[in-house]
Amino acid sequence: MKCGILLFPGTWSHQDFAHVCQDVLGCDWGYVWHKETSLRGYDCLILPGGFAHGDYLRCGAIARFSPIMDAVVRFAREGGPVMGSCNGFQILCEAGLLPGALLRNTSLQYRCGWVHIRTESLETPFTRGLTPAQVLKIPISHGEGRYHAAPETLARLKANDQIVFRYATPDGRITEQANPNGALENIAGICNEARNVLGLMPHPERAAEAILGSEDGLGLFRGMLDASAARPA
Amino acid sequence: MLEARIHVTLKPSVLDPQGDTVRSGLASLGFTTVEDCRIGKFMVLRLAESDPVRARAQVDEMCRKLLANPVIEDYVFELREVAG
Amino acid sequence: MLEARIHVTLKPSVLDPQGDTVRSGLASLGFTTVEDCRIGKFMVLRLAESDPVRARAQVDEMCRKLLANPVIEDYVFELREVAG
Amino acid sequence: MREPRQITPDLIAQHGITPEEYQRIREILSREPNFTELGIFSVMWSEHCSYKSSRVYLKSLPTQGPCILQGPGENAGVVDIGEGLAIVFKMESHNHPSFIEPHQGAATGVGGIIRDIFTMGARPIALLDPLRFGPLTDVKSRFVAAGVVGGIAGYGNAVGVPTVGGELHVSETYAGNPLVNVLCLGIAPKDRIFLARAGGVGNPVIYVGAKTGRDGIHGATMASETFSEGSEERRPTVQVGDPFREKLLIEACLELMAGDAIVGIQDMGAAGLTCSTCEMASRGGTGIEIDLAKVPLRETGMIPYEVMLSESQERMLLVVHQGRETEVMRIFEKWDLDAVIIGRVTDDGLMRVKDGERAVAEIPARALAEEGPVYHRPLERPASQDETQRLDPSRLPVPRALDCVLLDLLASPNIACKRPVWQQYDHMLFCNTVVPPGSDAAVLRVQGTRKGLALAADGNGRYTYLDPYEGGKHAVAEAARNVVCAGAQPLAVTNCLNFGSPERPEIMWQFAEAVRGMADACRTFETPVTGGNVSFYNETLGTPIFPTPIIGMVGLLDDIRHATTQWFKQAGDVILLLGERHGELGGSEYLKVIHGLEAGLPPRVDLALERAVQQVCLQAIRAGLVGSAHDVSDGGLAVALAECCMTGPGAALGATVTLDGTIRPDALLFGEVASCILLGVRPEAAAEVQAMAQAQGVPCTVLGRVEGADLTICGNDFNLSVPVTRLQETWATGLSRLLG
Ligand SMILES: Nc1ncnc2c1ncn2[C@@H]1O[C@H](COP(=O)(O)OP(=O)(O)O)[C@@H](O)[C@H]1O
Ligand SMILES: [Mg+2]
Repeated sequence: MKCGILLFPGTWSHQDFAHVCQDVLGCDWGYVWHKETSLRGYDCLILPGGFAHGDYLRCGAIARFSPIMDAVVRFAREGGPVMGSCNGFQILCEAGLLPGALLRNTSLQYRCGWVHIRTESLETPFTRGLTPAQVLKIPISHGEGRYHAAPETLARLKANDQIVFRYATPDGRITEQANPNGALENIAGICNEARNVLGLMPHPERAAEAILGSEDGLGLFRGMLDASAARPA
Repeated sequence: MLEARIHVTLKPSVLDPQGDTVRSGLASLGFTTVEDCRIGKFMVLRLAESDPVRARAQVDEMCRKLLANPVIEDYVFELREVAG
Repeated sequence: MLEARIHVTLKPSVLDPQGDTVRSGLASLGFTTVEDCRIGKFMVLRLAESDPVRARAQVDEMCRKLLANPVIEDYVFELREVAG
Repeated sequence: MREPRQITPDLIAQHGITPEEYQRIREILSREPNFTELGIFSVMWSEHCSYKSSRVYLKSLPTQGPCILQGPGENAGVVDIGEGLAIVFKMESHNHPSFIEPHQGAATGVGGIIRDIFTMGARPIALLDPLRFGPLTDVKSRFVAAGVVGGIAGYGNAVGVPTVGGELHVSETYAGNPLVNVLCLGIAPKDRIFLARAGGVGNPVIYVGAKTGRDGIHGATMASETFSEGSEERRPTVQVGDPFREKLLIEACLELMAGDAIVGIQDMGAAGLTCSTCEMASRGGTGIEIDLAKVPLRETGMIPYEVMLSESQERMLLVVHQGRETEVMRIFEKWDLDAVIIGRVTDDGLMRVKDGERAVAEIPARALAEEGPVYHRPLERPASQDETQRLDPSRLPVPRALDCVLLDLLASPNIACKRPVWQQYDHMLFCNTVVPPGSDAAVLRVQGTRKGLALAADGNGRYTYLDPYEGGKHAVAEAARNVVCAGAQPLAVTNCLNFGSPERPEIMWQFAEAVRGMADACRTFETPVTGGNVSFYNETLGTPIFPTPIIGMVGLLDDIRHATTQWFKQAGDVILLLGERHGELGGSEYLKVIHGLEAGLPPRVDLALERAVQQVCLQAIRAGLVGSAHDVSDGGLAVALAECCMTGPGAALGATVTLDGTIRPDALLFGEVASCILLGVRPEAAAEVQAMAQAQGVPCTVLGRVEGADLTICGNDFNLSVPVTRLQETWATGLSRLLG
């Protein structure tokens, strides 16, 4: 079983995901350069954080046209687990694999630090191993993480239980104070209707070792790996 | 040679914190008549294309595909002739 | 009520990394006729002011003081009458 | 730009070249220089590039040590940290550009120092940003501060190098001349360090990266001039940073460096193509010939003078082995970077510049790069120095409400929580950050080993103004102390020396004294200087800034588990003070904030005691006896205690402390001292730590205990008690209220 870590020009979290795969989880992984066109041999995909193409114009806007993205769309359609974190989430939205868009933080400033997110749905391969409403301590690092969706889209997200994470207080309350970027209804992460594509602003790879302050992100990796192992070859 | 002047603006329903901040910045400088401020993008493209019909179709496609995000933005553009 | 439409652009000699990157992004999408791309800001201000002369002076001052950075940017604007 | 036909005395003077220097140029060339050559000499011999006023003093700094692989002279210093790894680090200033355009000036400063690091083959993994601004109550200073912080965030975050620490101090002295210093640290296999040397006659010279525009022409000479009323008009095109292209350069260069095609490599920083070409030739003992017609240009009509002097960002110059061109080009193509062969290495020692077939400059590279003027400028202790140092505390009333004083100090931007700044910086990328900003030093783990690195930047302009020698010592001592408090052995330093005009004897005196202090301290701590930067001419309208030497210190933890933070860990812990209290008020933040005075003598650093205090602290940490360690600095003992109580990520803890002695209360509480560290230890460990201290002859006093919800400090004739939540609220919002 092998995890593909996408690499766009300007991506920077790929090394951290590779580190977690290799040194923490001991799973097989490989980088996938954006100019490639095939994902053969990969069982799950990670779109890491960074500033693909400088995030010029809009975050993820140029990256979504990378040659590899056709293969990513196919991989997702076929049910392969795909996790986009931070810039990866933005790319998935721009590519239409996830609904909505990510806009500039209300503070107009970049924000890096620890936040808490509450698990809103266990019905995804990534969150299956978590407990209902489990609160995760996890870092964010972004300037444009304010989730936005039109009212119809939001209604659909709710109806389909596609909201996966919300920013919360450490004890799991959804408050304005706990919202670091002004995201609509504190949304920190969502999945697609088929539930195999997850996008979230926080960085699970930075919450995978006790020495760095939290291991709460590991569950997402484990869920993804389990789901990949269970897929027909 | 043609030049495309493209305006990309946030849809009215989308919050514009930058515009709000500029408005309050202006107010604190004493410009209290400003009731609203919205900030968008202004792009100028020079095209090696002389046929305005073809150019129009191209620019429209660029906007739809890349330059604007229909989930949050609207766009308009105009073409004009410029010296090569 | 008056509306000011302000264009703030980078001075021609100033590097525009964003514009350059968008140009090469467009090229890789097949839009190879785009020879140059510059990206600036487009601001729309609504003013509680009916006198165009006063409004013009005010907006010009706003641009100089806050809306444009004279070290790297130029600005132009126009006023128009809108419904209150 | 049009090329003037004749080299007139006026033109020479406009280039900041003295008649004597011009004479020297004629001797080197054995003829008159042409306009392009005049420009080339003017940038290379500017203060910024040639260190002509500072060189004689910098020589006195210790630069050797067992772990130093590369001292000053290359793009950055290199230090062996064992297990086959080396760290590469350096600090640079970008003060002048940041005043003219705060956002872009700071951004390009970050870009520049990052290039210095990866040029040497190291992956940049951390930035620190010591900053100085005017009072943030002033609109202009607020604008500058917000722009600078935004620029550092904008560039550092996008390029993907975490900013893990820094400093922010405000004072009237920086209102017209802010300081933006940036330190970058990288890591590399120790046997894969690359140098900026040309070699191998016939080898191709390759230009990589952004196209050349008219950006920052005369940036180097501008950094060697003071601000005057007219300087806003004479501005060159402001450089705009492109972190995205820089990121591509980092990845492409490091990919190329994994192989062996490169002979030498250098970034194009100040003085751009000129500097990189002649320095690479000079260091390699070769010549270089380049053809400007091949240089990728962004603007039309650029003359050779402009191309040679342009400071466009995100460009690199490489010499590679002949025959390896295709493989080199393939890597740059993969990363969508323009790379062009613009010349060859020659054996005649000349920097020869052609524009197509036409020769435009021909200068002996070594003479240009290494044999610039060296000045022994006059120096003189200012007559006013005695007056400045005079302070009669008996004329200062002791404030009645000491709790209010403490709160005022905690709200002062120099002491208040810097989170409003560092939360705008990615400080966690690379999964190394074991201690993030907010403690005495940042601690990064070194992946693949058990080791860690501690990083701190320190400098006190006020101390240095009051006593330049002590100020120089302080910067080193405090940086070392901060690194020690984090559990690390101080290893080596870099520095940025920010001063006024060297043409003033009193500034040269400040400079010489500060360097002497730094040198003495570096010798004591056995922390050699691996490189740095001198920024002179920090003046506005004839008023120089406080002399501000900043030290960037790197420390090594053999075991990352020793990483220690400054905040108390649990109720019941015993609070120990290592070192001696003096109770002097000179140069303190208290004097400034409460009495509006910047006067007196700063606390004297007893280097032997300082070293002993640090050794005890480190020994106790390594023995696993220490819960928290925090040095006493700005704001004195009371502020340091408050910081121990409230700066941690968890719930704040109270403390009860008794201070005896007859020193007046304000001096006891808020007087600043050197060589003092507060430790929080388990009760059963206290005796052992005290024994360690005694063995080293270091005073160690039990001050009190971690307990309750208030910070209570009792003296002979005072009793100060404030709820810690109140302290925390004041401290946490002190800066955000100003920065917005
Ligand atoms: N400009 C800045 N950028 C990043 N971190 C900063 C900045 N200024 C201060 N910090 C961080 O805030 C903390 C407190 O800084 P400071 O009060 O200067 O510490 P100290 O007195 O121990 O040197 C440190 O961890 C420091 O790295
Ligand atoms: Mg300290």
